[in-house]
Amino acid sequence: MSFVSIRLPSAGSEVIDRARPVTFSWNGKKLKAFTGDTIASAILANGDHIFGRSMKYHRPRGVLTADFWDPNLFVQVDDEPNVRAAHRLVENGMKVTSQNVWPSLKYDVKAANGLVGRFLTAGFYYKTFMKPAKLWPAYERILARFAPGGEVDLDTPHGYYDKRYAHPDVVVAGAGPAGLAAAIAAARAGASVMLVEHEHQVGGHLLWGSDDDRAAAAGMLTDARNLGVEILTNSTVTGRYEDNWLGILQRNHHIAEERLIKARAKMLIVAGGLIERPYVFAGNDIPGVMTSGAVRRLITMYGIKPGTRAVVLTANESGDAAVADLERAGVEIAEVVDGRTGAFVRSAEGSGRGTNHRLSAVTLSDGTKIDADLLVTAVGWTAPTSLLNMSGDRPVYDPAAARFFPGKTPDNVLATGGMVGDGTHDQLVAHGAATGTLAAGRAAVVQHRLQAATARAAAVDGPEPDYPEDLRTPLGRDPHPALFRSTTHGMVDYSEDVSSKDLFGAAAEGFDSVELIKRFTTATMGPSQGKLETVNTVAVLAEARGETIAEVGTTVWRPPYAPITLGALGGRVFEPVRVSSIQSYHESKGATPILAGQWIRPEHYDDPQAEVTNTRTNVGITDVTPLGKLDLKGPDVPKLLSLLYTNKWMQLPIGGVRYGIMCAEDGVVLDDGVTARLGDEHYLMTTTSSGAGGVWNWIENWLQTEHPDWQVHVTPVTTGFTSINVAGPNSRKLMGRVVAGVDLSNEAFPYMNVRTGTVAGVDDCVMWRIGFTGELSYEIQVPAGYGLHVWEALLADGKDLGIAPFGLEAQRVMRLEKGHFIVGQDTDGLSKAPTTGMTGLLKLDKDDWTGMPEVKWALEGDYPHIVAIQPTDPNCVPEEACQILRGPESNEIVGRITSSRYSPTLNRSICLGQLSPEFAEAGTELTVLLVNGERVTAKVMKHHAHFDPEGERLRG
Amino acid sequence: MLLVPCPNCGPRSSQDLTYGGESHSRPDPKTATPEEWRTYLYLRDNPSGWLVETWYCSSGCRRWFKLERHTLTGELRDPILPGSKTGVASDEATNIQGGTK
Amino acid sequence: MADAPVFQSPITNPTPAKGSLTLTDESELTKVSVRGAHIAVSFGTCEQRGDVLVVGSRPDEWTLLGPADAVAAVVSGLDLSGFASTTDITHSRLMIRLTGDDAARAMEKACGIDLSDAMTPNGAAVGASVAKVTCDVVRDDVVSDGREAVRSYRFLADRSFGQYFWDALRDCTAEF
Amino acid sequence: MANAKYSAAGLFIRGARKKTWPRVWREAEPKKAYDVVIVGGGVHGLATAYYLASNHGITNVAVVDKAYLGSGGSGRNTAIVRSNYLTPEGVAFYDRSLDLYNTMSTDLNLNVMFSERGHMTLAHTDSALRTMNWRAEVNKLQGIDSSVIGPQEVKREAPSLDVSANTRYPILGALYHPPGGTIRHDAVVWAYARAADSYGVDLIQKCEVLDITCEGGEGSESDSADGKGAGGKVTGVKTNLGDISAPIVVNCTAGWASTISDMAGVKLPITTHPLQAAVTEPVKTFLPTVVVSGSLHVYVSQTDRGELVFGASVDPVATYDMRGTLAFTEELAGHVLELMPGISKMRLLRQWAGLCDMTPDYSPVMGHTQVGGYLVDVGWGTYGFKAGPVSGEQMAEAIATESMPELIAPFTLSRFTEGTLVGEKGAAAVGH
Repeated sequence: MSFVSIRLPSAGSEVIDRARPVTFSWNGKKLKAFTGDTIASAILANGDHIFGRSMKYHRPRGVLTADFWDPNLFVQVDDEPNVRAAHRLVENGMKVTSQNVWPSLKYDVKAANGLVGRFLTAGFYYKTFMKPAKLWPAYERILARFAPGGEVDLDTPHGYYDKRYAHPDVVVAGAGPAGLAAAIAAARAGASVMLVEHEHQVGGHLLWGSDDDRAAAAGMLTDARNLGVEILTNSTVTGRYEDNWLGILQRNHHIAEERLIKARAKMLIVAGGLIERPYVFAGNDIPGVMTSGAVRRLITMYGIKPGTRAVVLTANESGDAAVADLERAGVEIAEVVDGRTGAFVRSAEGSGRGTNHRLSAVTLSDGTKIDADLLVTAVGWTAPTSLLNMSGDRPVYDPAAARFFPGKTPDNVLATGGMVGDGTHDQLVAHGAATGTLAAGRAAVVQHRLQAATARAAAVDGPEPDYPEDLRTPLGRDPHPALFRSTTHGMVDYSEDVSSKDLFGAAAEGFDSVELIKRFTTATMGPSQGKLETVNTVAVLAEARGETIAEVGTTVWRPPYAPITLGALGGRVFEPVRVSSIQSYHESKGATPILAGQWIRPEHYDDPQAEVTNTRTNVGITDVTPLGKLDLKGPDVPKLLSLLYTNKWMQLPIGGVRYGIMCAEDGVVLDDGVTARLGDEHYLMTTTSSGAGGVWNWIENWLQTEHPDWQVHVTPVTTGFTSINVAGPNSRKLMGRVVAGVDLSNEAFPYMNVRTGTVAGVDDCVMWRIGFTGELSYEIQVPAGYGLHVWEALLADGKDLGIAPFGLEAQRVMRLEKGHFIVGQDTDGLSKAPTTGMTGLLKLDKDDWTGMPEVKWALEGDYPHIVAIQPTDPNCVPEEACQILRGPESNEIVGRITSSRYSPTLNRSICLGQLSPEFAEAGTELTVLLVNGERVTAKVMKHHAHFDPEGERLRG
Repeated sequence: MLLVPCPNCGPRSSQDLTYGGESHSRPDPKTATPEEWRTYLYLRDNPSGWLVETWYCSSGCRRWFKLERHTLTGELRDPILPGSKTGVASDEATNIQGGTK
Repeated sequence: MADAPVFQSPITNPTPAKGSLTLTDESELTKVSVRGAHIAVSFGTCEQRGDVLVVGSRPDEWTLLGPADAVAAVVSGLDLSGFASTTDITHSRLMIRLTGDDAARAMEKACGIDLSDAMTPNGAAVGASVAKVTCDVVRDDVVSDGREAVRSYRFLADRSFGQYFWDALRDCTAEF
Repeated sequence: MANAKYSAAGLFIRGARKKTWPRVWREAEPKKAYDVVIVGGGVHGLATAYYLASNHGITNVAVVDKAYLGSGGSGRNTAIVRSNYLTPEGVAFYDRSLDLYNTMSTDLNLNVMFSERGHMTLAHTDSALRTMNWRAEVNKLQGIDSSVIGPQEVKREAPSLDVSANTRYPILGALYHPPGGTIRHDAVVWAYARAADSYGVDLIQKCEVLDITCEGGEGSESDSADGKGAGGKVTGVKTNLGDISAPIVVNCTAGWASTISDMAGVKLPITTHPLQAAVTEPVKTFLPTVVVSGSLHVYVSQTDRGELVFGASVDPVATYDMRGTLAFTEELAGHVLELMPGISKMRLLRQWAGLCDMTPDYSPVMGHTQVGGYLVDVGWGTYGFKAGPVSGEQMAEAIATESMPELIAPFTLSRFTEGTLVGEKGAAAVGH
């Protein structure tokens, strides 16, 4: 039988605007519809009723529930997969195609799977494809072809998504009558309210009810607006997390594709209504079998005639109302089967090929077979308690009402509406209003406490309000027959193609708890998130086990409430980057940038080897601003330094600079750097770039928790100064040209000293003579607002001295020539301080320093040593991380190369490495395994420094 | 996201703070045996229940403070919010508002 | 010798905000961190004293904001008896001001703090994460005679975030 | 094995005769006494039981679980397996695990769907690249197929990745490990359970251990007369289904390892943290390998059903609460889109969390303890699933031989008091 859906005459109840037609394409066909149509109603109006095919058996599928949760209506829209056709509104120019069809919706060769279905029981893949093992990858590729869902277009641009925080008093999830009433009452009581509705219109089931219903919804909407309620339609509360942290997805924002609102709600009201359950029987997934809600929506809201001749199985008012709606739409009612009398539908069958496949006959419980192209079922409800589950609630089954009800929720979550009971319109509204008032009262208490506890908040007026107890009159519960499964087997999970027969089989095999059966059969795991399937799964399992539904229990719904795009979750991307004051210079010179944590730094300007040579020959300057800097003030700074560093600090003179190694409490090297004493009670500490933040927290922890009596003020000033290192034989000459007020002679300003003075007209510059590069060098700390000025002055004044900037890479080469280790590169997560070789700095006679006991014990035993290594072949630069082996024939690891470069100064390769102690003696010959598999020899050097081991240059 | 009651700033989302882990005391580094020191370093009570822990208000007042939290239920002693589950034994709890040092 | 030094802001490209909001680069203003002084401005609040805005930025710690190049003037008159210290952080911190009726709504996009009048009234000072940058936020509404006060926030953050932070705030203003 | 054999022919015959399959394992009642009681019915506990029976003939064994089999980390992980660790001891150990996974389907007659699809760990910084090289070099020395590849090769393996240079986190290269892949985690649980059951091992679900009884020990923190703690020995367990006596009790739990261990008076170097994961709606497959980014704290693979499965690093706050957070999904999505900007319209379907017992050196705690007969196989952090088979095999050997097998000798509890930690932490920020 061929059926063409017909658009009904215009009616006041519809949400479509017939004055505004839209054109879109469906599987290549150009179709017309109206503004306000969903993709599903638009396609139905054009006479098609098959939207796609099921995952496993590729059975043709049509409308089942006609709402967001409909498992059969996933379509591809342009580059977007898995669009819910009964929720997404159709737009001009949309290209809609069906999913899960190969090669086409009409001719689907995979449908052959349906013929062998009896062999492909749930979990069949666990039992086969094992032998021969080497064929499994081939099987796997075939299985993957059956992956359901649409296609991702990898060229999809990452659109503009927005995020926003909110702190409303009350969030109401669901804008049916109870939710609307709750929002209005809460707002009247003075609360700030956010009302969130999944659908495009507020009103819930009023939308497909009577004219009076719709008038009531419109009236409440006006009230809510006038009271300043923030109303978000086409939006979903996707999750309730700790302390009422809510995720709210807004899908219709005007400047963004989607917006994620993160709300810290003082109160959450859950008013999500009820979801209609499908009925399980043979043929329940044939196109033409729908829920009562589906036909009522289609007729009333979209003017769609859903069939020509209908059988209606009704066990409640919704089914009864569907009969009236169908009659109004001109659908012939072939039979009304009243579930309340014990009658039911046994099975259904379809006929027609390809896209014409549709329901043709229904067999009733008494065996009567009736021709029909539409079967409407109204067999009961599921309370979508997801948000309550996320609040810790375990729903409880009530056999008399044949549905689950919420159990206990925390004080800041309240439920109202159909989810908690039944009633007349007025009763639902009254319950909602009482809930809103209660929520507003509780929110006021929370607000009072928050203000009282928060230093910056406005002072609270008066005493804390009384905390309102929940004195609401509960809604009643209408009796309902327990109609879950007929005497035949049918689909339980449409999107996963899991039938009640599969569930019986799985239970018999021992997968007989809710969790195991879910995992074994994949029931409830599909895109509907179990909203339609969970309760039927539980009911069928209960039947299989011969237990009650209450005994079997339910599974917990996990967030999100409805699937949410990665774009919306990722949102507007905040990825902070940090640059020094000299960044504009680096960019103007085309320096190659390198990312180091949040910092962008110049790796090199041109040839890093030339930069090294120029620095060693003339003078170079480099931007070392990211170096961590902490300003320390107070009389107890020396105590603090003694605690944090392994060496001694009580006697550092004013103007002196000292190097220190910092250990964690397990003795592992945490950081290193130099600290200068600028004044009597004033020090400037440096840390590694990456360690800056951590060291600050670490210091605060020690000061606040272990030594609160110490008088020390710590201020991070990392970028308060632009740090410029001036290095090279000509550096003193250059400094002489730009520095005022400081005697730069070696006698007056020797190595490891600090001075404060004026550089290029900039006062308060801190200069210290230190030498990571091993050259005569000055590190200038320039107040950052003048950093670029000093940099440019140095370049200008140093022209005739051969000045050139050098980048991070040249600095790394020079520090390696000099044998300085880098924390985290030459050391690792197990390297205790002795490994650095700086045993002279490990002062075990101090009272305390962090990690001291472990360092002491480490010194008593074996530990790896950092040593300088030179390959025999001067042109061979072993890659960093190359392993060092016990011997030419051995595969046993005795160490590794941690740093390596070609030294332009020495014209040979140089390395640092970690070695087990037996190989760390100077002169030991090593076997190094290169990445290409070659083994080369290398030698352990006497000094860490490959170049100028006596330090004559930097002290000169 | 947990709302952590900073004694200075008031309740803040946990993302705004740094977690310091189980609170434990440090043995005297001069006299500690390896076993005592490594117990301090590595061994933890890790209770499924009430835990005294440290937090650092890293984007607010930059103060370290202690908090008592139930690791299974998420309850805090003396919470600000009525909806946050109330500690079952809050009468014996130390006041988190004064828990800093 | 090069030219006399001119203060260079960390915001190298201060493209104006979109729509009805105003962003101002105030990085050049003097900022001084004061510890242990005797100042009657409590933590979490700020107070205008002459041309200095005194911000109670942390317990026992204040940030003083004053005109450019005026460190000495800003700290003059402070009672620094006992263990107290001052640190010039003018160069360490950027300062940006966001002004306009929708300033709070724009900030909501990047900052999780409750910006309502009850929780963050005019004169409030709060440490917060804004666009993933830790900063001090000071609410300092613009009050002019005969007009309703206009919302205004100052942000102090590490200087090195300069252009990123400006751009992030500017993006938040796009909707208004 | 006593079970009905699984095969394609079996499927066909039963399908044709409309016969159902027999129970996958018996519903066992606890006996009064066993030779060995294993606490925790996940991959580790079940594998231990299976190897005790199959390799050592010890079959008077009970595996008890307070919920259902596989309800903990075994059913919550992202099912990635690999052996490209940083330390030689780690590599040897996980390589044996991979071997066992490779033949598991045929060994245990249940298809665990091991998909050897390759595993890529991306490097976004030069230091990450250095660690990758380090791992590759250690791996190669032990015969593991593992190498560092460049951005273009990365693109070839996973075309959805953005390898252009101007991204915030440019992909500089990757550690590529072809033998790594994914597996159907629940199937592994069921395969071991079914196989152990066929040897007569009792699998007892909804059986919660309330106490471990001991004698002769110096006493627990709360009670010095209870015989727990160092120097004592185990006599059995008390459960909600009654007391069971046993000379050997094995703690194979994750998430509650400390709680169970406290019952024997043995303190562990563990803190418990949630590890979150999430899955998207299915789409046609486009991602052929497992992709991991340590810097961006994310790992992702696509199932044969077309879903993307994501994981991240553990949450910093210690908790036994398994609720997911919104922040996790936000960070995850942001980071995944950094790597694969084209998938912004895919939808996250479900998120969940499992519990991970983290140790200071990111390596497990295994073997005998200071309490006789009380053994641990705990502290697995985020690696437990990968190690399930080899842990079971080695723990079974440790029990049967009353010694520590070489493969797990580095992982003893005593290393924490001796200060001989394992160096896996360096590579383990996000180690999937």
